[in-house]
Amino acid sequence: MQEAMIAKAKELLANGSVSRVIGWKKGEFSYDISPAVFETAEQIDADFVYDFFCAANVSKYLMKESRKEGKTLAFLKPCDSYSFAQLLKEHRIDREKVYVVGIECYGKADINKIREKGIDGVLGIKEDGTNFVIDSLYGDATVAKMDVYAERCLNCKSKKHIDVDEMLGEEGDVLDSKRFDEVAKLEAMTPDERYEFWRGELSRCIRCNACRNVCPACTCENCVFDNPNSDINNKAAATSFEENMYHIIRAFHVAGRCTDCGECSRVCPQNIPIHLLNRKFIKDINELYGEYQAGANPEERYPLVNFTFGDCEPSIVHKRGGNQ
Amino acid sequence: MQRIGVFVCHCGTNIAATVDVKKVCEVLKDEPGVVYTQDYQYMCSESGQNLIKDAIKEHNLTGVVVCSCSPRMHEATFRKAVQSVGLNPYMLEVANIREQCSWIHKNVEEATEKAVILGRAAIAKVHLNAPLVAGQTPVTKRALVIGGGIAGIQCALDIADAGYQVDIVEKEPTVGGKMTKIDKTFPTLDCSSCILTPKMVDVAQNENIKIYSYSEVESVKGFVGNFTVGIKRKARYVKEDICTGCGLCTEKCPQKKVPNDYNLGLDTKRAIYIPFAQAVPKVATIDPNYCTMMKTGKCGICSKVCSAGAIDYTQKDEIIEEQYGAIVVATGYNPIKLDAYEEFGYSQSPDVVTSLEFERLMSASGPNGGHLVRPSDHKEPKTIVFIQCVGSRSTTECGKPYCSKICCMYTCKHAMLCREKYPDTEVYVFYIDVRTPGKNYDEFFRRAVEEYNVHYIKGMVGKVAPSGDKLKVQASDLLNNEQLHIDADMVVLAAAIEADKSARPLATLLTASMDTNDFFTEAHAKLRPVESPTAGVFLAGCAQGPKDIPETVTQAGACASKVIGLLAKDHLVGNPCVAHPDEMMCNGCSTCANVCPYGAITYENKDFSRRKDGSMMRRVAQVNPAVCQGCGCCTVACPSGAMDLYGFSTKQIMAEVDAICK
Amino acid sequence: MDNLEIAKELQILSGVNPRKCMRCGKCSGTCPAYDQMEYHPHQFVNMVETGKIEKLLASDSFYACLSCFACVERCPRGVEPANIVEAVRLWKIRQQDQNHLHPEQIPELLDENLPQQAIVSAFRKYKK
Amino acid sequence: MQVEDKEFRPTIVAFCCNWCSYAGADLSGTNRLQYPANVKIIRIPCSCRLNPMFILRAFQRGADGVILCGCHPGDCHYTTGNYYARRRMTLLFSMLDFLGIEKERTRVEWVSAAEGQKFAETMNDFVATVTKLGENHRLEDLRCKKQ
Repeated sequence: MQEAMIAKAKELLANGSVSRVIGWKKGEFSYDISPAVFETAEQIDADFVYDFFCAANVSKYLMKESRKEGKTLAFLKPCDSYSFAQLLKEHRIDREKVYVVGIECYGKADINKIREKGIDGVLGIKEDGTNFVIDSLYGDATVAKMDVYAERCLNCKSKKHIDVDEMLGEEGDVLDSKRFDEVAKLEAMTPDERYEFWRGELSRCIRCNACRNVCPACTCENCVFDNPNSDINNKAAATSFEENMYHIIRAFHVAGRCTDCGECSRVCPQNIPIHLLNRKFIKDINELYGEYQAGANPEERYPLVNFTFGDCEPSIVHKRGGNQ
Repeated sequence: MQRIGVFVCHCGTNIAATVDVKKVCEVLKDEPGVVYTQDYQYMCSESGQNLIKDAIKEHNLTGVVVCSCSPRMHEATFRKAVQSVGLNPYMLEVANIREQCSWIHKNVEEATEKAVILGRAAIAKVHLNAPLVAGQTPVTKRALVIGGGIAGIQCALDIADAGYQVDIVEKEPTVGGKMTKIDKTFPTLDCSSCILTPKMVDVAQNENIKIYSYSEVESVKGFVGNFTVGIKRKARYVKEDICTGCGLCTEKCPQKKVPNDYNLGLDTKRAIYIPFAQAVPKVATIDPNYCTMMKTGKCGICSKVCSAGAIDYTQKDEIIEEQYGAIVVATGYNPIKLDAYEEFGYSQSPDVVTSLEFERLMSASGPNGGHLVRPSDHKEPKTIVFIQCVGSRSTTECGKPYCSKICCMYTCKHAMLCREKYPDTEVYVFYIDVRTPGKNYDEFFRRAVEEYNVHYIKGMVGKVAPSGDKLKVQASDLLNNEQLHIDADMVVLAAAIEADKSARPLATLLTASMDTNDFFTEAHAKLRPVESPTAGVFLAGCAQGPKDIPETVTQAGACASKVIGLLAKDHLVGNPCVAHPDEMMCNGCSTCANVCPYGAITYENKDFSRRKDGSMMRRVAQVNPAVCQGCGCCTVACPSGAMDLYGFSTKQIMAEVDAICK
Repeated sequence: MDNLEIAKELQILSGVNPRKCMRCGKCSGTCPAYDQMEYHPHQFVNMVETGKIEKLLASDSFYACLSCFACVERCPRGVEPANIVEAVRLWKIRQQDQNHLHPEQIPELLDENLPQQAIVSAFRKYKK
Repeated sequence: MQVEDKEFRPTIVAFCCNWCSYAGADLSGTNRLQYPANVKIIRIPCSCRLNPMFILRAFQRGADGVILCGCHPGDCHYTTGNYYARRRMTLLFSMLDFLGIEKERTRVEWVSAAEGQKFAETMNDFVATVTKLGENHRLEDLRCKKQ
């Protein structure tokens, strides 16, 4: 797959239809992949990489890239394309300035899970049927894909691409995934248990803002938490309240726009399951206002800027809330 | 730093009784920014306002807080006062320490503490007030009257008199409303059509008035002074401008079995009909549900007979967009459905009728040419029983909790006319209370009892059971404490009246508020009875509550004067509390445009060449202050807080929350 | 217990607020047992409201009530005169401190010519 | 300077929409319908003006209950304001409940300008509910605690 992408990139760069290519390159370690912009074939040959660690969602970078002159080539996985479509709906990306090539995706590995398996010093990862062969400093180790897949790939919601110019590999379709089970499990707890759970999780938050900076839905020019006269601006959370408030407000701002791409939990250095908060909103929206997948349909209004006369009353939460 | 003056009102004893105003003044004196505090008996009085004006000049105050009654009551008064001495009217805040504090708490210490907190919140808000200047919007000098009854007609005539153009939208084929169905009117017993038809003719001939009959309001957009109204002209299948109203088609139409709603279904009419002789506009209308040509396409006699060639089966509903500056709601009333009252046997016997049906039976243009007969066997009734308050003054769900106001008078009229035309019939009226409060009303009632010997019996009828050709009426006579059994030939029910069914959807279109009985709510029950809280919408007649013809005409006149007052202005002072985007922070994501109910937000690509990473053009929101009504929906939809609202900015509300919870 | 306290007690027992009555007399108008009663339904409501209790307890007019509930059905103000009659009857029985009739005792007390209406009425009462 | 005598008196912030529920509150005042003094009303142009930030700010500053009153859906002076508010509040309350915060601390009530009685009843009922719940510890900010 990587070779096909490199060939495609060089071809489009050569015939001048794109001025730059956005892809991934290796960081310090082989599992540390970060998005990168390549302008020449040499750069692509040198650094371009696509393997089972390339989980990063590049659609947010396109906001900046699409403002430069000339077109930008982007390789989008299915979940990336939903974020791309949502950004298009919010007029954040100029569609003509981007040439999108959809790439099929069979799930990405989660380095934390690999480490939990006791494999260290990872150098590379290759696919072997239903297993991964990981070569590390201490020799090769094979491990079942299902054990090290990232959580969002285990519950992959769709293999379908939205609004792509070209496809590499065939197009998949929407899958019904069990991504809300975790949320349902939490909902079944009593409020006290839930409070303890979330206090435990959110108290570890160091407000590095990685989740906000990576999130394709969090694209404000000047975020409300950085804006001094927004009255809720703060850097490090001084009290438990500010920890809760940051996550509630961030989740509320992306409610109805979050495509559940899972990037926030992937980048969180403290491994806080932030995606559960977004999924809680998505689950509520699906249950109360009808199935909705952000980015799926470019014309449809997202739930928080839409309404029907028959919407339920807020008191439904009092009746329906987790058991006492 | 602001120089703020705090003025605490006693409101006589309304506030001073449970709030220690002196203490409030004292405590608020050392709030940051407060340089002057004063309490006074009646802050809203002339001398009270002068106190404020002098204090502003003397201490050159930049902000004023008045702790008094509800801002809905005197905010405008105080704003005018401070404006007269040069202080921007929006640098004033009112703390509601009467309706929301002194009147609802008994414990003085608690109420005083709360008054201080509310005062502190207002001070916190004033600190962040900005001097605002209201924009201006042009006024379309045309009025729309919805409903062509006596209320709509009178209002339209008065407005047209002042030289303004008026359109009347009436959902029936003719204007006139319920009055066309009434025979005589109380208390003077002059004939209803004699006083109504001349007015209908005036409306038709007045060049300032345009009548859209057989039409309904489809959509309303815009705001006071600039309404855009979509009027749906229902297909009449007759060309209005060509039809001369000769009525030939209505005689030749083979379909005879159409229930005649002009006579409330007591007799029948043809599929093509003119409601009654004096109809305005005098134009035929085809009822598509009964016309065989419409249903099966196999008739067409009326088009053959029509010499003017006015029949057009292919006519479709059409929607016309019109501009108006003011809208008058005159949708009128209807008697309630009586099927739920099985104790009166309304659905068991045709001889149990409602008062409006009785009016048709008595009327010369009625089903029987004015000769009162029983609908069942067309015999003259010898004993008639009138039952008052059927459905009125009832807290059950099929009844109405209010008194319908006009039934006592029209029942008295019916009884009197009955006794006068048919002296040998016995007339009984069962009542709870006879309510005849108008001018010459009680004299009219006493004449019915004394001269025409109508038997008024205090007590309700318990049961009406049809047996044989008689109606067995069982009632209690409270004054003699006995139970009466009367065999009546006819029973007339004074049914409660309710708002017309078209009122509720219209209220949603106009965003006018309604009470639980579907009557339009007036802006103020005593001081602004003919205006709706929604600016530019006025109320006339039974749309606002049950009332009789004199009161309806009075309200219609009042409505007309309010409309003329509005249309006389060339432009209206807008609402300065509108939304405004901060272009540096705007993402251009159009979330706000999605939620704006008035479409006040548009987008532009603006050049931000100062941006460091070289991007020149950015898409930013623009708010049109003339269209924006200041609801604030966009400020919450905007994630980055770029959109803010003058008068209720995010910082101000945050400051109020802080002051309250401190 | 003076009259007003009994009246208050009766109101609690019957769950009826007699002040809701607007004295229209419809309950008396529709009452089939009107003639057998010395005090009529609209009077019960008023007497309980104003506390004329001994006159009510003295007369046996409220035993004439067939509990057909027509007055409850047709009262425009939702006052339930029949429930007041019930309350007065229960109050009277409790005055004579007779214990209540248990459902098991009913079968042997029945005799054929007892009208069906009375049996149904008894069951309506004991459901209280 | 909330005087803290022995039994707990909650602080309640009520956001009332200017056209309906503020008028309803005034009407309950005109009818002298009593409700506890610890309810303080903030006037906002429409229920759709209520930003979740304001609710969290109130809890942070020490409020124990926040209630939003607006026009009945369909009666909103701005036509659609309360429909958006209804969705926002439903989702926000569900999230607060998800985080384990007592769901009786927040509430929405539609009160028209003619429903003074309903306004007073709602306030009495809400204060009773919040008093039963006790002080707000789950969303409190220790720095703003009253000593």
